[in-house]
Amino acid sequence: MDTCIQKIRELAADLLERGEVEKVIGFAQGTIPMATSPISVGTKQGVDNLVFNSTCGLNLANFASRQKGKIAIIAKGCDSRNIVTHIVENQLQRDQVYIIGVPCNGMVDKFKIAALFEDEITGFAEDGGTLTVSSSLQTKTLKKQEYLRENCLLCTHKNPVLYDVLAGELVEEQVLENAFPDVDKIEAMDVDGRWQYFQRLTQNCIRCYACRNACPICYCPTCFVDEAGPQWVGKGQNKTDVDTFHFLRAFHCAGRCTDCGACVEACPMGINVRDFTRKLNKDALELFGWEAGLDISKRPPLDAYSPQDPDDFIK
Amino acid sequence: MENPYMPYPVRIDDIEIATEDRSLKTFKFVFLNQGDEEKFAYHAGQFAELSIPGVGEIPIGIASSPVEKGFVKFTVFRTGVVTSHLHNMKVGDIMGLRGPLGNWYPWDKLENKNVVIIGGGFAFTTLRSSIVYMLDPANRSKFKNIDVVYGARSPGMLLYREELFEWEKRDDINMHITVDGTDDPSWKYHKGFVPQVVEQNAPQADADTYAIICGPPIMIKFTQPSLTKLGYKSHQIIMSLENRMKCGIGMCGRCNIGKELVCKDGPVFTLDEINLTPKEY
Amino acid sequence: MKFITIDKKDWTKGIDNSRKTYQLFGPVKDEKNGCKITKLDTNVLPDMDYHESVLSAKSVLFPQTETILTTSLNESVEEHHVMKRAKNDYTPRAVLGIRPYDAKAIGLVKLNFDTKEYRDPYWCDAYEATTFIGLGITRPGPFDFSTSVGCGPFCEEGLDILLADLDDKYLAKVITPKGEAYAAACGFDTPADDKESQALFDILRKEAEKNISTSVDTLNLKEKNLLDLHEAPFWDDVAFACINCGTCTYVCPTCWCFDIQDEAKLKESARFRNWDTCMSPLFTRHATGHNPRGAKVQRVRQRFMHKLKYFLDKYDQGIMCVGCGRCVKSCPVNIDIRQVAHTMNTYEKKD
Amino acid sequence: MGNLLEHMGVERDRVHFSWISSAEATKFVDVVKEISEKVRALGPNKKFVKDYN
Repeated sequence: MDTCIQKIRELAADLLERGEVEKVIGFAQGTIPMATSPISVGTKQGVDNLVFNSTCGLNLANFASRQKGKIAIIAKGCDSRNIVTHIVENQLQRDQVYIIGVPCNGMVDKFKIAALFEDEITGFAEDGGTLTVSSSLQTKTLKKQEYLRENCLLCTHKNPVLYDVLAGELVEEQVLENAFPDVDKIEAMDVDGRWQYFQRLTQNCIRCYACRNACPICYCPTCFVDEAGPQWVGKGQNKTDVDTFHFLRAFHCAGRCTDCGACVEACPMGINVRDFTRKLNKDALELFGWEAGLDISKRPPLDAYSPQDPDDFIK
Repeated sequence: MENPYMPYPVRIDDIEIATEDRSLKTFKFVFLNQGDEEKFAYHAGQFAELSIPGVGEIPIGIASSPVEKGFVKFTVFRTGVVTSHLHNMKVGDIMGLRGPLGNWYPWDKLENKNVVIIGGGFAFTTLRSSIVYMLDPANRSKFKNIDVVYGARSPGMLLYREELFEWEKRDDINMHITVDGTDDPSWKYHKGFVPQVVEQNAPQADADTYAIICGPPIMIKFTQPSLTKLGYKSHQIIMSLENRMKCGIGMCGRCNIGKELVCKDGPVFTLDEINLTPKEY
Repeated sequence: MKFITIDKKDWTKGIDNSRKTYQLFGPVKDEKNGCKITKLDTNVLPDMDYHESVLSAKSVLFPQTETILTTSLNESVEEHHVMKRAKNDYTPRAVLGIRPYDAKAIGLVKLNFDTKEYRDPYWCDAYEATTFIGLGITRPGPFDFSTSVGCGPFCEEGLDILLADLDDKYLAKVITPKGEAYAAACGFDTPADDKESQALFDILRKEAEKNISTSVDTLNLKEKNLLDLHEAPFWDDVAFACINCGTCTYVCPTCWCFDIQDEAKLKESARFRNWDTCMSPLFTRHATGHNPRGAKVQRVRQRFMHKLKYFLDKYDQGIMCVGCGRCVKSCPVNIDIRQVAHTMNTYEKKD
Repeated sequence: MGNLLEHMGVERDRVHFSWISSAEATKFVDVVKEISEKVRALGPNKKFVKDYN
């Protein structure tokens, strides 16, 4: 068995046995290929359900707050950054959570893989950097690196930034020449081209709010789209309302998004929801030198004022 | 009803402030089109959707009584978007009325029975409808003793005060009006919460006595034990529930308690029936 | 009932013939994500070879957003503030290539919209205007468990025509008069032998059913006590992973719940209905703030209890699921109705 | 905010930020004039405008 999974189970069993934590939150193997499911394990026997692989694409920080008692949580780089964000935003106390860090080699893009097959995928296995994927018609051997999610390809924080213990060896972080090629591509379009791009992006949206609900920083008790008095956004499929939802949600993520990709992972319609937040991440980095979720002692840029803040947009 | 989503057009004929804090108003509607009033034939205990175009709809118990002709009345608490809008409307404004919806108190079953009516706060509306119905000269003889326990926070929060005090004077109905508390030295009725007043004043149950309860969930919850103490069996306790509703015709799926839909199979259930369903109200 | 064969060379022409009298709906490949079942533009043919569609065909009768009433708020016009039925189009329409489970689902949804007390005119009028031309599934996907819920890859329930793909031609079983009318509008009239054709359909059905590898347990659900299931301890575990999105309900061909909303712009207003989801806390929240299903576990329980118990008890027409497997596949956290059904089906209350 | 709106395809000149004291009447007038001209040059906005029926 994968040594990382072995280690996770050992650590979880030990924590539960010693009573250090009440629950361990991690991933369980799903019932279908390329699926995993967040799980809360409260007994030593239950730890055998814990797994970690390239399909653990959701962000567990989302499940960390609002739990009773002390919990342990399996955290890859992005999960740990969102735990940091939760601590900075007072959603979680540092001593409420025991972080089992898992250095991460990226999660696979299920849509990219599905697109290779004419029929549905019936089997998925991975061994190091090699994926074996099959459908009833064919079996393919793939290089994992070529089928990573877009955000994983651009990830510079594969290792957890905050942890109590590690369940694997730290991995080498990549240094990118350009961290935002996707944003550049959109920026290169003219104004109507950009508008059309975003119009197409959201045309399949069914407003199930999986993106919002999978997002670890979308924890508002009442989201602006759900508010009834006053009602800010219409609830139907009118395109303006759909776009207003995506656009305003993105704003609420400014300087907070860690580009964990959970929104994209959760979207049943295959919408690259990140296209909205990526621009904000780029601005946060360029204007404020800020990447979210790296340090529990720093306030996010939109939460703090500094005389050095850029102000050339004010005339 | 051809299109059950289509409201009858109505005109606001009168608006009365119902409580001293002005949070409740009673709206009197008349139908714009001839014949709609007949189509809107209702029983005491039913509700309707008050429908304001461009704003929304709200399910409200019908406060007028089937024996009152020429208009329908609703008493509305100001709380959400639609009710706030309604509170700002004027006499003469046109809106919609969709119904009647839901079931009603089981008037056939209640014939030749003693009836105890228990209400709290602003849920007294369909109970007012029921009392007016039972006291109607054509109907009074169908029922044996009628007892009413009605409580509100303070004297000024009692709905239909004038009618209450008139009923108080009659000898064919026993009124037990109560308020949670009052500084008014001239207050000559009960003080205390509804469950207590029920326990002390409602008649002991026999096979011929039924209780109808309508009130906030918390009052319903605490009144049940009082009735049980007085010997009421669960089939003798009739309750009117409320849940969030939209369609009012059993289709939109939100108001269910188990497999029962409060809007269509209810809102009136016996405690017997409710005991078979999850308590999701 | 009769059988006809349709040479695939004649398919396009026949379909185009029918456009004169029918609006067509059908599967259209999406650049990103499987297929959508949607209205076909006049130059678009249905993609009959699709293997999945994230969304079901329910939107043909029950659009995600549908205007039901319109009103003028302009006090200078006659009948201002009087609500009128929206002018929706109910001219004949045909859905091509609908999956048998999606057609069966429409029959289940009908139980909700066409009742003895009330008839939902929007859904029912659309239903009456629609002809359903299904395509048997010769290679069911890995998530298909339709045979275990009284459906199957060649189930005819709810269909007007059932097609079987025989490579160079379709064999069509024309089941209803609506189906006959549609075939006539296309000009498809090459008769096939009844007995032989039925035998072929039976073979295809059996072969296809053999490929269905997964099932759902429902056998004991009927006799289980509703309150015992409701109060069972397993719901917390079922619900833990749920993120309360509406995916499962929106992709489900049988989920019919909806919301009604009003909107106004200048002096015109409209009342809409939108798909709603029992997964949202707003679904049941009272204006007072009180919420009978305020906790996630209560909402997850509601969804499965509705599908697997309330519906079963209320209508005695099986469970409210046709085994398409869409929710299993689309759920972001892989909550699997087959597992939940199994848990419910085998639950024994401990005293 | 301006950046993301622009990124999404809403013209930059439709959104303006300005810091004007209540005492700076002339600045206010100048800014409003400038904005009006710029927006007029762009013509009526059709993006994010709800249209139904």
